[in-house]
Amino acid sequence: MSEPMLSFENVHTFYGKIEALKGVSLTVNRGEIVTLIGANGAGKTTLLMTLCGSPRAASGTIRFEGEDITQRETHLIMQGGIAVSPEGRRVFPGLSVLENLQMGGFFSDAERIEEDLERVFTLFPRLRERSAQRAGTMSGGEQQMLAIGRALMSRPRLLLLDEPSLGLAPLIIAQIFQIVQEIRDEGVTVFLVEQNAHRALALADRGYVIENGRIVMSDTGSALLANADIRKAYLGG
Amino acid sequence: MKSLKTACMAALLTAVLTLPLLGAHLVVNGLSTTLVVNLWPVGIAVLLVFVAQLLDLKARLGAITQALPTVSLSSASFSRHIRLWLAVVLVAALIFPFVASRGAVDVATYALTYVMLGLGLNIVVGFAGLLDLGYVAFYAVGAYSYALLSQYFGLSFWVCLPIGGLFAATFGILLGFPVLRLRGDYLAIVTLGFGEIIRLVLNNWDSLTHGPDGINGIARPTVFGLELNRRASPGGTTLHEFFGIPFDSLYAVIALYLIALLLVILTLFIINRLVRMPVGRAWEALREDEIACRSLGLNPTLIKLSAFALGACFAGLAGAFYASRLGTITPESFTFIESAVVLAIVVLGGMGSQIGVILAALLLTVLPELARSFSEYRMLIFGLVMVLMMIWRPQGLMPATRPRLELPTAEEAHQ
Amino acid sequence: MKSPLLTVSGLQMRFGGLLAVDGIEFQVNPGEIFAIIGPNGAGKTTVFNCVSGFYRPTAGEIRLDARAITGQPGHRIARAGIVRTFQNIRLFRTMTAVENLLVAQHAQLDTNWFSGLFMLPRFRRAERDALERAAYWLEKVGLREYANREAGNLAYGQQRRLEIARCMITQPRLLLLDEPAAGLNPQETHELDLLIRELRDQHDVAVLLIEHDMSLVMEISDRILVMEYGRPIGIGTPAEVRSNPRVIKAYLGEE
Amino acid sequence: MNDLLPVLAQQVINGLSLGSIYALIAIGYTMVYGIIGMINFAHGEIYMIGAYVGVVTITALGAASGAMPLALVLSGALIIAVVVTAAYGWTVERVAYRPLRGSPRLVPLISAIGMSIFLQNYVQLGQGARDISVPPLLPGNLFEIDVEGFPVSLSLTRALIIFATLALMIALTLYISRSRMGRACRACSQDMGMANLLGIDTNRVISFTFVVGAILAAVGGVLIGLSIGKINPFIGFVAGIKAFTAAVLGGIGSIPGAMLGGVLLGLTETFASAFLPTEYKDVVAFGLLVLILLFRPTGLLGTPDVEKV
Amino acid sequence: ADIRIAVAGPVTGPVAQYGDMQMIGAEMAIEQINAKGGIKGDKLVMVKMDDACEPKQSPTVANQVVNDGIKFVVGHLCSGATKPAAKIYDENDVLMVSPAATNDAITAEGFKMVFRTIGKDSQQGPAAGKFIVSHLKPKALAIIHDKQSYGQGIAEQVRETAMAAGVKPVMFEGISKGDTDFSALITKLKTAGADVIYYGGYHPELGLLLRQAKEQGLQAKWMGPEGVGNKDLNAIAGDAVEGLYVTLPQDFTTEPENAALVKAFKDKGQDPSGPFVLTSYAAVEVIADSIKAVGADPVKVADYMRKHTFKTPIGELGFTASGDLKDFKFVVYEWHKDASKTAVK
Ligand SMILES: Nc1ncnc2c1ncn2[C@@H]1O[C@H](COP(=O)(O)OP(=O)(O)OP(=O)(O)O)[C@@H](O)[C@H]1O
Ligand SMILES: Nc1ncnc2c1ncn2[C@@H]1O[C@H](COP(=O)(O)OP(=O)(O)OP(=O)(O)O)[C@@H](O)[C@H]1O
Ligand SMILES: CC(C)C[C@H](N)C(=O)O
Ligand SMILES: [Mg+2]
Ligand SMILES: [Mg+2]
Repeated sequence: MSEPMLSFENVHTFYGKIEALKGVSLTVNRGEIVTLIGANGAGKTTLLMTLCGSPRAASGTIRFEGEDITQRETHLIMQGGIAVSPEGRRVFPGLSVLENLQMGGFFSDAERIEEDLERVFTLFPRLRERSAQRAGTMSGGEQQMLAIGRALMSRPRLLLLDEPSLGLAPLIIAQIFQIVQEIRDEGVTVFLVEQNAHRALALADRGYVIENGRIVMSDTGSALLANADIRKAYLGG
Repeated sequence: MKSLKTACMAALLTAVLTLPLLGAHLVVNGLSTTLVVNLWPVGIAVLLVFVAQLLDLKARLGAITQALPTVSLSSASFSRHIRLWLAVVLVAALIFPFVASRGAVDVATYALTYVMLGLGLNIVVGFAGLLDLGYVAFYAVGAYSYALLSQYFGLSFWVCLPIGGLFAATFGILLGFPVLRLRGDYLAIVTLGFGEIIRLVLNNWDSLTHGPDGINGIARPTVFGLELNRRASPGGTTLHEFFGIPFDSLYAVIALYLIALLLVILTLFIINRLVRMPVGRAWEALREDEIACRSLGLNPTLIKLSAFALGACFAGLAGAFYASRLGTITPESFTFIESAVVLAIVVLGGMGSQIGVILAALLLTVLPELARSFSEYRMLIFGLVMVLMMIWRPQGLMPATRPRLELPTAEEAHQ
Repeated sequence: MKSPLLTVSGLQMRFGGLLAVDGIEFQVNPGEIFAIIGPNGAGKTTVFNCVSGFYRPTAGEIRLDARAITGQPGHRIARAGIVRTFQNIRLFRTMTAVENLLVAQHAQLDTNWFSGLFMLPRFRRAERDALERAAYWLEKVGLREYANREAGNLAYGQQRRLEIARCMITQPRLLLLDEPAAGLNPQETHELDLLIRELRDQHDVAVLLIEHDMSLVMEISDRILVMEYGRPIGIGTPAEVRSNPRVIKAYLGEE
Repeated sequence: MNDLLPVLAQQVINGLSLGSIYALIAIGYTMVYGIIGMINFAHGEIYMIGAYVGVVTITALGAASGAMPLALVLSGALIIAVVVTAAYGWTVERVAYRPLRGSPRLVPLISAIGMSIFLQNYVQLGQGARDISVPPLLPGNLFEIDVEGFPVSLSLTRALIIFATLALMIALTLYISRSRMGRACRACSQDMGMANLLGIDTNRVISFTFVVGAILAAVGGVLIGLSIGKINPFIGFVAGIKAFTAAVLGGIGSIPGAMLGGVLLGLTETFASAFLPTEYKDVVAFGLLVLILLFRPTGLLGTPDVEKV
Repeated sequence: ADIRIAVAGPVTGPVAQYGDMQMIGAEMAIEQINAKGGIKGDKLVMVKMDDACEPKQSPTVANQVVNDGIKFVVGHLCSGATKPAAKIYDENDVLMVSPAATNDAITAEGFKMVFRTIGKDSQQGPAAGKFIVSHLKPKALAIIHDKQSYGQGIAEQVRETAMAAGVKPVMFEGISKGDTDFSALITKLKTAGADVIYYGGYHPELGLLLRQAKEQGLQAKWMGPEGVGNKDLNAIAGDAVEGLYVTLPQDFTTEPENAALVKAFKDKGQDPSGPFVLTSYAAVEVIADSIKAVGADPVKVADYMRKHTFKTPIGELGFTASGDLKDFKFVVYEWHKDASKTAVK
């Protein structure tokens, strides 16, 4: 439970001249659920995507399973056992739901794809119902389910979720958090960016708070949840 | 030693690329075609690439250009003195034809035509974001309407100029109406197709347009009613007769330059006002997000159409001027490559930026003229420059800064 | 009771074999905040798209006051007084906040080219008024100091508010908000709540709202329509809806 | 009425062979567009280069041995043309487009136009601006049937064009639908960044696309050299515009669409020449394009792009 | 001072071969004149200009000539390109002598400064037309042209002559310059049963027509004007050219008094037999002789040219008021697959 799987050391990231990450350091241990919370524009998505290599960190080191991946090309990083459900969902709009999921398992063989499909369809029955529909015409929430399902298809060791609850109905949100827990129980490490800080912190082993491109606090999920400042700033009092 | 390996690979690739095309020269020799092998150019190319790769020249050059101070014309001090600058440029432009050589004035007139075209297309592509690859069609419409009206009805340039613009605008509307609902690149190809259709019709409708030979002997503009020709037309007076000076065709060249300048100034004035008007904002908004526009009650078709027609109108004016300047037009003057060059002007200038467009137009027309003495390499360099410029400045020479209506911030407002 | 502002009756929208919306009926009264909720894919956004003219419904009728607007193009409907926000924010990202608001006033402005080209007084006056209105609305949504910033560079919550201001400046009678609280944190959601109420109270606009954030919906709405699989499964006040077993089962889940 | 049949048959043959070349080139446009959303204006020049390399090799092989069997010369020319042209396709992307990844949409377009002008003049520099003639190497007909006094014939070169196109098309369609690379192409064409996030090497996919497009264009170029017998540095331009039109007609982004569009365009041109004054054939062809787009805004086989709001 | 002569013609483009002919002819004349001491000590200098045979480019070239202050032009070649250029030269007092442009309209506008050292299509066309009617005796005559002033102009001349003789063409149709696939047109010709086909235009298109006609087994006799009689035709069409008829200026290279000149060309490895080599030579000679007589003022030169006759390799030349030759002969040749030609009686 304490072997670091992922670590950021003093990472800086820029968009042109805008410095979006100003020296971020954090670690995620194998088998943990770690959540990152912060206000709009704080740099949560940037942090997540910097890990994926797009945008690339300007300085600092990112290690995954002991290897320095800071300068590694995106596709190589992702082939190393990481999957992401990105901000804005980014389903392939012209492909069917089924094809989207198959793309998630791009490097799997046919048999494994079948198995994984079955698992995703069980998690999200709506996707099975609509497996032939073009993803671009799915409703917002349906697309969110698809994006998460697609990420699961590659059997990642580290799963990155960027605001998975965005636009989902309350029942589904509960379900998503349920799933995250299950996935962790299967041994997958989860790094979760959430606006829905309540739920995220309740679920997470540990949490980081990002403000203006800097990590300003980190603690166990429950401790953060109890913290008065946090409650005030992110949990609506 | 990674760089040595890549350099070797690059050199090998260069050899493969150049060997059959530069190293072996096909010669049609009477009845048979033979090969003349000449490995020099291949060797040179391979060597150049090898060295460049080994020294990582690209990165070094990149570093150098990075280090160069970038002259930012859009800087605050510049915009503050913009009126002064404009006056200086204008005066210079007015003096120019009287001090420069005849050839230079000719080239400048030619360049001004492209400035007009660039400014016109800039409305369509730069402001409204509609990719028009058949812009030259409107140029052709303007040119042919003047040529035909003057030929068949003897109408004068000054009458035909607005008519040419109007005709072109009408064509713009006729074309635009059905096709403007097409998205992005489909619009591009339809406009390209339309441009080709216009050219082909001009080429084939011999009885009206004289086919591929085009129309010759198109009348020059008159200056306050005076003709610029050597011999007066029936009932007309020529400039030199009027002033009792000997004929010199230089007068015509200067007059044409001044007319072109006038047209460019007019164009600039109109466009500058338009972008500050609601319609100018609507163009930009439409370029950004058509769906949002609709949701706010803007009628996209109408707004697009206005941009399209206006752009076409300026092309028409430029066309009429072009016809009268050269005295000859042929359908071949209106091929796709013209559209491409004008588009390149717009993009190179920095989409939506007018000073940029003017600079780019001057660059892309004057440079090739200056390079006429390297005629073999002229277009080669032209193409290369286009590619390099895009890589060097993807945002254009002067990225667009549409005049923004500013709202004074709270503190300023209270002062 | 006043006559309803918006009347939707028998609304149906079919995509190929899929009935995305079927048999939806509701009315929005002047000054009312009316919410549509339901599971993902229930057809809420589709209803919006039909009302705002982005889709042509396959059956049913939509009336504004007594006038049928079914199937009219979006820009007409907007001019008639129904404007909307989008589930994914659609601002003019490279334009400044204030320009976003100016574009939105297009329909009210002097668009005569002649007066614009020669800067006639009429034109200047119209422009000045437009700027003033823009300033007013920026103030209202708390963005006065961001007036000259590019909209795309604003924070998410600010963008949401700007989008609402952009709608309001067209002086709509009915405002359609599609998941305005998505991506906002609880604090921001609370501010949004106050803003919507204020619009309703001071600016004489009725609001039709889609939202998954139940704390917001339950607090703010006068009435709620619940949809599932394109069909209505309940309509009523928040209290009624909250206790409706079908709604709990399909959407809310047991607390 | 009886006379019409053989004439029609002959014209269909004419149209098919013309359209096949369009189709071969159109694939390159369609694939590149499908993946990076860019009109690769230099693609016509790639085809022209294919034709030149083909002719150069044919001449070289013919000149070197004098008596090399024709089949060997032709296949040699085809292979070398394909290799060199593919290298061009790859290099052009690498040099002129890759640095522009992520720039506004029109920027690579201008770069492509610049590249097209450059390549045209580069070949002109190496090979001269004049027509190069290729003697009829494959004279003779696959068949010539006399239908009531009217000879209907299919020449060997045209037959080669039609069959080669068909074969390549089938092979490519199968490859794209079956292979992993094909799937990667589909993902990239939808959302390049996301494909990258799924672990797909998008740069390789893009290079692959350019190489495949160039290969097909090279085959087209060599075959055109054989059948028409006259090439110059400018042939790429017209052919490129036509092929691009074909690609759009069929629905840009769709490979079967490119095939359909090419053949349709070829047939249209041929029949327009046959029943109208020849000079109007291009007007009819472009007219058809405009018409089809008006009724099917995304081409014949293009999937209508819905944007869900 | 040196006297600059612009030699303007297609240096690039599909018919650049004609430009070559012009260039070697003019160059030879200039070299020989300079070798003999120039014109009263002044050397002639040749300035090559390229119009690619396009009416679009020639006005630019003409303007450049004017801008550069050059006063004498040998060229342009293609009628379409020559027409607009002629007007510019005339307006600016530049003397132009075309060694090749045959279209009648070029000299029809009453220009003062425009001349040519070749015949007109109103001589060539009827010659071809008569030959077709009397020798080829077509059952179905088809006339194709490239729609340019030269091609269409001469095609119309042929049509008129044929019609006057009672032969009505079954087809009269234009093609687009630069097209490559004519198979549909060939099928159409086959359908029309054409047995004699006249093509008005330049050789690249005719080459393809011949080649594709053979491919489709079209049996017909072909004929064309001097713009097709060129070795390059053989390179494109191969054997299919055998038996083509062409009208060409009379071949003066076989005249005994030209033997020395022909040898001079051969010594440089050049072929003087192209139809426009000696006409270009003559054009330079005429200009030089006139300058010798009246000085380098182009207006005076033009005047002088109208009033005198000149001895040139293509015979004794005299100009009419319009600038045309008083006398010029086109001859019908049969073209062979080895690019040789034989005169037809
Ligand atoms: N592509 C981009 N170009 C320029 N600036 C960007 C870009 N993407 C993000 N930014 C800026 O970087 C900062 C961090 O953005 P980021 O998207 O990481 O925030 P976030 O915490 O994910 O916010 P949200 O909760 O809204 O998703 C913001 O100020 C944003 O404006
Ligand atoms: N253009 C379309 N083509 C096909 N199906 C569509 C289209 N638009 C919507 N749908 C389907 O219609 C159903 C309703 O979609 P809609 O977007 O209205 O849902 P929603 O209620 O807004 O869901 P969410 O809360 O997730 O946004 C969904 O199942 C969706 O897949
Ligand atoms: C060079 C030529 C073939 C010229 C031709 N006689 C013409 O008038 O165009
Ligand atoms: Mg984010
Ligand atoms: Mg929705």
